[in-house]
Amino acid sequence: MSGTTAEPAARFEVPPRPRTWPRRALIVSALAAFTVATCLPAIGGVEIDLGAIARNWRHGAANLSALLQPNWAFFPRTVQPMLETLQMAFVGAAIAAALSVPLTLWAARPTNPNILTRSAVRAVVNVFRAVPDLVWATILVAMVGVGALPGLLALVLFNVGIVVKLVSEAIDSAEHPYLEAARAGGATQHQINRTLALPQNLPLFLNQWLYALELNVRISAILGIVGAGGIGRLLDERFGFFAYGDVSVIILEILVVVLVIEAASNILRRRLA
Amino acid sequence: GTDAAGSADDGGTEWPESITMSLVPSVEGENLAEALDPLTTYLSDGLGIEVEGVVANNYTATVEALGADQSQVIITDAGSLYQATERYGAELILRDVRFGATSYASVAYTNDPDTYCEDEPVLATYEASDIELSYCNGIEEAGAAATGQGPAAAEVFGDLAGANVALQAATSPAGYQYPVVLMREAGLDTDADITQVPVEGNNNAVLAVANGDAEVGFAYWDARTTVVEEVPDIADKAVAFAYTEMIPNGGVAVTDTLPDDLVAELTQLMDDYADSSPEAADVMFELVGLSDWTAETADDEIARYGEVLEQFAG
Amino acid sequence: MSSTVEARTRTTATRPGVALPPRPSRRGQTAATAVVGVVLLVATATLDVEWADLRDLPAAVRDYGTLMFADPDWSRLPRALFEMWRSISMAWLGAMLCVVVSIPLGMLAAHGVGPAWLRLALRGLFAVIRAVPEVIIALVLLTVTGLTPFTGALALGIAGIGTQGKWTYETIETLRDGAADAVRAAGGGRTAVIRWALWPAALPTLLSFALYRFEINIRMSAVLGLVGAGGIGSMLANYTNYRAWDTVGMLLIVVVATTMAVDAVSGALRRRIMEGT
Amino acid sequence: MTLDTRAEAGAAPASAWPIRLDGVSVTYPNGTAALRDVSLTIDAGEMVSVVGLSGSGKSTLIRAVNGLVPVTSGTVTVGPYTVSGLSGRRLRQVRGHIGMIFQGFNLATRIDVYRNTLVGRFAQAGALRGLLGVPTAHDREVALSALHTVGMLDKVWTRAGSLSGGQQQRVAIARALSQEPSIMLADEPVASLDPPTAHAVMSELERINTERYLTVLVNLHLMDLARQYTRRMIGLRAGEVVYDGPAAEATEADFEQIYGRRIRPQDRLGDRT
Amino acid sequence: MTLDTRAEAGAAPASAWPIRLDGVSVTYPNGTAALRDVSLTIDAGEMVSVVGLSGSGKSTLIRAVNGLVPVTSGTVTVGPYTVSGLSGRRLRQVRGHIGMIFQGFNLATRIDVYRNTLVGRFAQAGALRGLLGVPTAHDREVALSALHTVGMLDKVWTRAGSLSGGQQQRVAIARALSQEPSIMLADEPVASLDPPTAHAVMSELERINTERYLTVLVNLHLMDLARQYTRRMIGLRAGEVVYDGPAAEATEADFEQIYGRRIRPQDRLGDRT
Ligand SMILES: Nc1ncnc2c1ncn2[C@@H]1O[C@H](COP(=O)(O)OP(=O)(O)OP(=O)(O)O)[C@@H](O)[C@H]1O
Ligand SMILES: Nc1ncnc2c1ncn2[C@@H]1O[C@H](COP(=O)(O)OP(=O)(O)OP(=O)(O)O)[C@@H](O)[C@H]1O
Ligand SMILES: [Mg+2]
Ligand SMILES: [Mg+2]
Repeated sequence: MSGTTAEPAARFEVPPRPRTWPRRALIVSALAAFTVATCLPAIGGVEIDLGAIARNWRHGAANLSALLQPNWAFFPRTVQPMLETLQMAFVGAAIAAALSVPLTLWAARPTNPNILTRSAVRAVVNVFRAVPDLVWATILVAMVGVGALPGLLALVLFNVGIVVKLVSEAIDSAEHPYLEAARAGGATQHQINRTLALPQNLPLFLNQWLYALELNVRISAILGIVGAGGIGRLLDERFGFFAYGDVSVIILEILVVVLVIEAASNILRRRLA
Repeated sequence: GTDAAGSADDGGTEWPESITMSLVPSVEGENLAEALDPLTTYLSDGLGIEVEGVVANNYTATVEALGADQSQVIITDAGSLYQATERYGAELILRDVRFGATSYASVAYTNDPDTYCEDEPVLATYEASDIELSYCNGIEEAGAAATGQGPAAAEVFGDLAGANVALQAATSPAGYQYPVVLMREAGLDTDADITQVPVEGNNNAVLAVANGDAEVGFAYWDARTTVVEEVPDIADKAVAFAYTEMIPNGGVAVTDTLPDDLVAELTQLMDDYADSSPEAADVMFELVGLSDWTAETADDEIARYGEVLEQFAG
Repeated sequence: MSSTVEARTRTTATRPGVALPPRPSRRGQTAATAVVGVVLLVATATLDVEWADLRDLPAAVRDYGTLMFADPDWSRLPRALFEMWRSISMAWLGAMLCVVVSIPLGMLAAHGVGPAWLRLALRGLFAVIRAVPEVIIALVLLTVTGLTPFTGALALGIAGIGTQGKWTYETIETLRDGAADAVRAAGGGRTAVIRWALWPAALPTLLSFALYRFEINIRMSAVLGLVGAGGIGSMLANYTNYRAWDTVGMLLIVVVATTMAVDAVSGALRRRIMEGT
Repeated sequence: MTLDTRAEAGAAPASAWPIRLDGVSVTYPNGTAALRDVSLTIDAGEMVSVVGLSGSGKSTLIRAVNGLVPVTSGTVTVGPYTVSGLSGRRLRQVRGHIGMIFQGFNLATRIDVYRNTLVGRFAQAGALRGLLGVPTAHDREVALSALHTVGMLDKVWTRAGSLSGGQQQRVAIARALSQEPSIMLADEPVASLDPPTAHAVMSELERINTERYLTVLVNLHLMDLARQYTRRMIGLRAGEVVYDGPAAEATEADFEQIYGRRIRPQDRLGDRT
Repeated sequence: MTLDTRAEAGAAPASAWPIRLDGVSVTYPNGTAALRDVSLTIDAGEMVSVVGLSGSGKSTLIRAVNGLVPVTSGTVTVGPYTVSGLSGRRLRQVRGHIGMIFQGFNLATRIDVYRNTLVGRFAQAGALRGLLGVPTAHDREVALSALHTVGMLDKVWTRAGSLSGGQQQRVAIARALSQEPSIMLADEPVASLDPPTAHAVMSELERINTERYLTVLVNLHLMDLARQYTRRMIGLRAGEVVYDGPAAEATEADFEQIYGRRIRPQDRLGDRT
């Protein structure tokens, strides 16, 4: 290359731009077509009716205001169920956290290059995740009876499914130059995962472990179905009696739990970042 | 009548173009959306306006939908009928008839007949499904068709002190409210004198008894039939030993925004529905396990149930 | 070649291990771990779990597996497929609503992107949405838009914003991205940092989260059942309650197949983006 | 490799800014004191090099100038602005006038070279244009011209992630050039480059310094380059300025000051050639 | 900076391996041909430098030697192994004997320097130890000794992410040294280092080459360093070997071959000093 003097941009010999837009256009139009199809009531889709919002938003506002009047007298009755729920949630999330580590590392491509075992783990986790919570709860009650055990099993099953899915895909999406270095040093995948991949990706895990804990408090209605009681069952009951003031108290309590977990998650993330 | 949009406002003289009817299955039923179609078609034809049917699975939601005029007709249980009339001035137009009655008993089951039965359990046939089930304390006659008439042997409830008792959600009349009322009447403190095993749903109450998680459980009549596939020897594992007082069946209520003549015509049509065709009779049975609707609404039954309800809602 | 440097005098140790600086104290960390451990032990011990019941599990799994899958009832497949499509429709619209709202908001809620007051406000909003049970959101909505699939889609969309927003800012904060520094150094504002550094780096993860939202929505039964919008989740719930195990088996097969398909599409799309086509 | 191509394509002549540091100290959150009470004045239009041992605080110094690293105490002034007190829109404005080449390149690896370069323009563009990534004809000119300068025109559609180390460094340089700044900060801009390319880049910096009258502050670990291309050299050691004077006149003693030991023949890389 | 500490603490003297490339071509998935029909033999115990323009294929060459980049055609042989056909346990074994210093350092940023260095010991760990991830006393010795060599002992508990560029490079070097390899591959190991440290590192490479009789293949972009520390120099241009001969004897013509243009006075970094 030799130096040239200033000329219009056309003088730069820019290689032709690769044609990616046809494929992109194809993908975008496929998505658009799919979206349109989901909006066609004729084939079972959703009929979007924005007018109803304009007409009836007052109903919603009235309902919301009922929910915004907590009946504090109800608070004492929530303490015991809340503690039960927290206990179950914590133990369930902890067991799930322990199980999720190997499963996640097996399900992510950088930490498990073997496509066979990787697909197998992913498939199993997908199947477990695909079964809705209510079905799990019902089946578990039928299998091991009611009580804390089915509750715990249900929570662990959901949590593992979520953590493995989200963390393994986050690991897939990131770049991991240190893995290459360890591989070049002749390390086994297990060594790499244990000493490098796990600590390096710990923030990803922590995010989802704490989310699982939060989720366990929020979905404690499931614990009601399997006979483990808890705040979710109480909430359903108050809701069934139209006691919105009581429901409001429970929601505020859950909000406190959510905020505390959120704060913990922020602190941990800051420390590990 | 056919015209008029926004008719809901004008005090019930002009007919709306369409109405929405929401239904909460009062038994754990199959997918009901399909079964609802013949009924709505029948009503649309009869009324000359569009009737849409929606199966919702939440009592509170259907009542609130009625209150917000998002649905004009609800087919639901006694508790929701009470709430709809109390909260939103809904009008009760029909009551469910199941096996010839507008009420049913909650059944007490046990896996320990030695303790809770004074006599040997006997087998009687549950007519709806032709399955033989066990009963004791003389609440049914051996070999006969079970009647499910309560109250019966209710005095045994005093014996429950110290037992593990499976109770459903506090909103459930058969699984919680009526049994608790009886236990309280028998002098038990249901928070202290028994160990509550919380369960959700009638099937799970029966299963909890069958697999030993609880000694006693309560469910509607007769929930044992639904778990026969999983527990073929359910008759041995769960014996019915008492019936509570009769609990009112649900029914049909309409909003106060509908014109009176429309309500009258709708009531008539629904009352006649079960007899309108063999298919309709089938639908009624499959739909909500009903044999019929009756226009004798017996509002006092609902009102009395409302009193029971208030004991627990506080 | 004696190209050594006299700075060696810095350490007199013959064996380097001796000159090792003391490891920084981790007392705080150890204490925190110990506290969590003890709480966990106590919580587990006081939990009334009959671990022995686990022994029955294998046999029970086999029994129920047989009930469901030995001879699935395919007679209701058409109905199942219809409900599945309805679920997919509501789930898709709900996921779109959720993602379109939560990604920009979530990005603004990330540390170092939005101003502190906005960050706090948005995180508060996400927390509130997460704390309110989905059924309550659905209940409020149904008084506005009725017992319709539209309400279902709206409820799914709004209820998901809390979680999706949280995932978004967590993803952004976990990125250690020099590219953001570079855009900032060039005088780029919030929008530029997001658009030219964070967005490209986070896109595959965000996409995977978005498709996961779609997947969750497909199965969500509580919300949709409540507003009478049906869908595969409600159908599954009904048949499970009715204990029609052979039909449940068929429905599960349908749901699992759909989940797998969504997962496969998600994987393919993410790979595309990561490889830059 | 082209050396003498002008990046002037339509560029408005920028005016240089002085840089002033007054008693600047920087301590990182983990307690490392990276700069200790550094005071410096760099006149508008000067080209100054910073040398020092690895870890002596060179990168920190550069980052403090454009506010990427907050100073613990002291003030940093560039042109008319006091960077250390600024934030928000004002800080962005100042930064728009300061081009920076990072030691670690800091490219968006999944984006192509073209748009990575344009980031230097988009950062300052209007909100919508910046968001959509539509360059004006002028932006295009400037970016392509900058790429041409570093000899990367032929890779313009390649994703930054699949470039070699040196190629990435060149794109990072092009990005800074395309900003058309008043001050150029360069953190070891030639570390990963072969000699011809290194000289091309240094000459380019020299050229914009003189022709476009730009202040240039460049970290170098090769003293020879420092002497060859800059008149003034600043020596850092453990966060303190231990030398500040003409680059060509640094004595043995100065060398010892900076590097902590006496100079040896081979320390001037290339002297044995 | 200490250089002369021996990494010998109990180390079994490694024996050098030869490297052979036979008609090796590498084409990346995006179509870039990075190596074209390269044939080379490097004898056991030789110390060879590779020079070339940025993007000429130096990194690719080094990566092909330990199989990190799969060759498109041709064979790569190191010592008794044909790397290009290996996978799994065998490949790991070979890699355990090949130390590699990466251009981009490839450290696990959230992990401390100590454990980043121990990664070099993984290949030596027995099955059980590898499973548990516990280093032996000997592993510890070797790793710390390597850190001492590069002068990073005082940062041993710092997270790699908060090190300066040069410090990261030194940790990456320590990691490779602690492998006690038979072949050392180094991809621009001194790019981010100041002259004293650069010389320290090059001397260390030279020392292990002679004392521990190790084959060393090092990419350098400074020809001076190449001439000073290696006897043989390989020049790459656009993926082809255009020079292979004594480092000290490369002529002007050779220079032109490698860099595509005639040598200029300032190309020998430091000549203008
Ligand atoms: N992962 C990759 N995918 C696609 N192309 C690549 C990849 N890595 C390198 N290349 C291309 O292959 C060619 C050789 O790259 P290589 O990294 O071997 O160069 P190098 O000689 O090490 O250059 P430098 O001195 O700049 O590090 C370059 O054109 C580069 O763009
Ligand atoms: N983000 C950080 N957090 C904590 N300490 C840091 C951080 N960045 C740098 N340091 C420390 O601050 C000191 C100065 O670092 P700096 O990056 O300024 O050095 P440098 O002169 O650029 O070195 P090099 O030539 O190796 O790049 C070093 O001791 C380094 O370990
Ligand atoms: Mg630096
Ligand atoms: Mg390279």
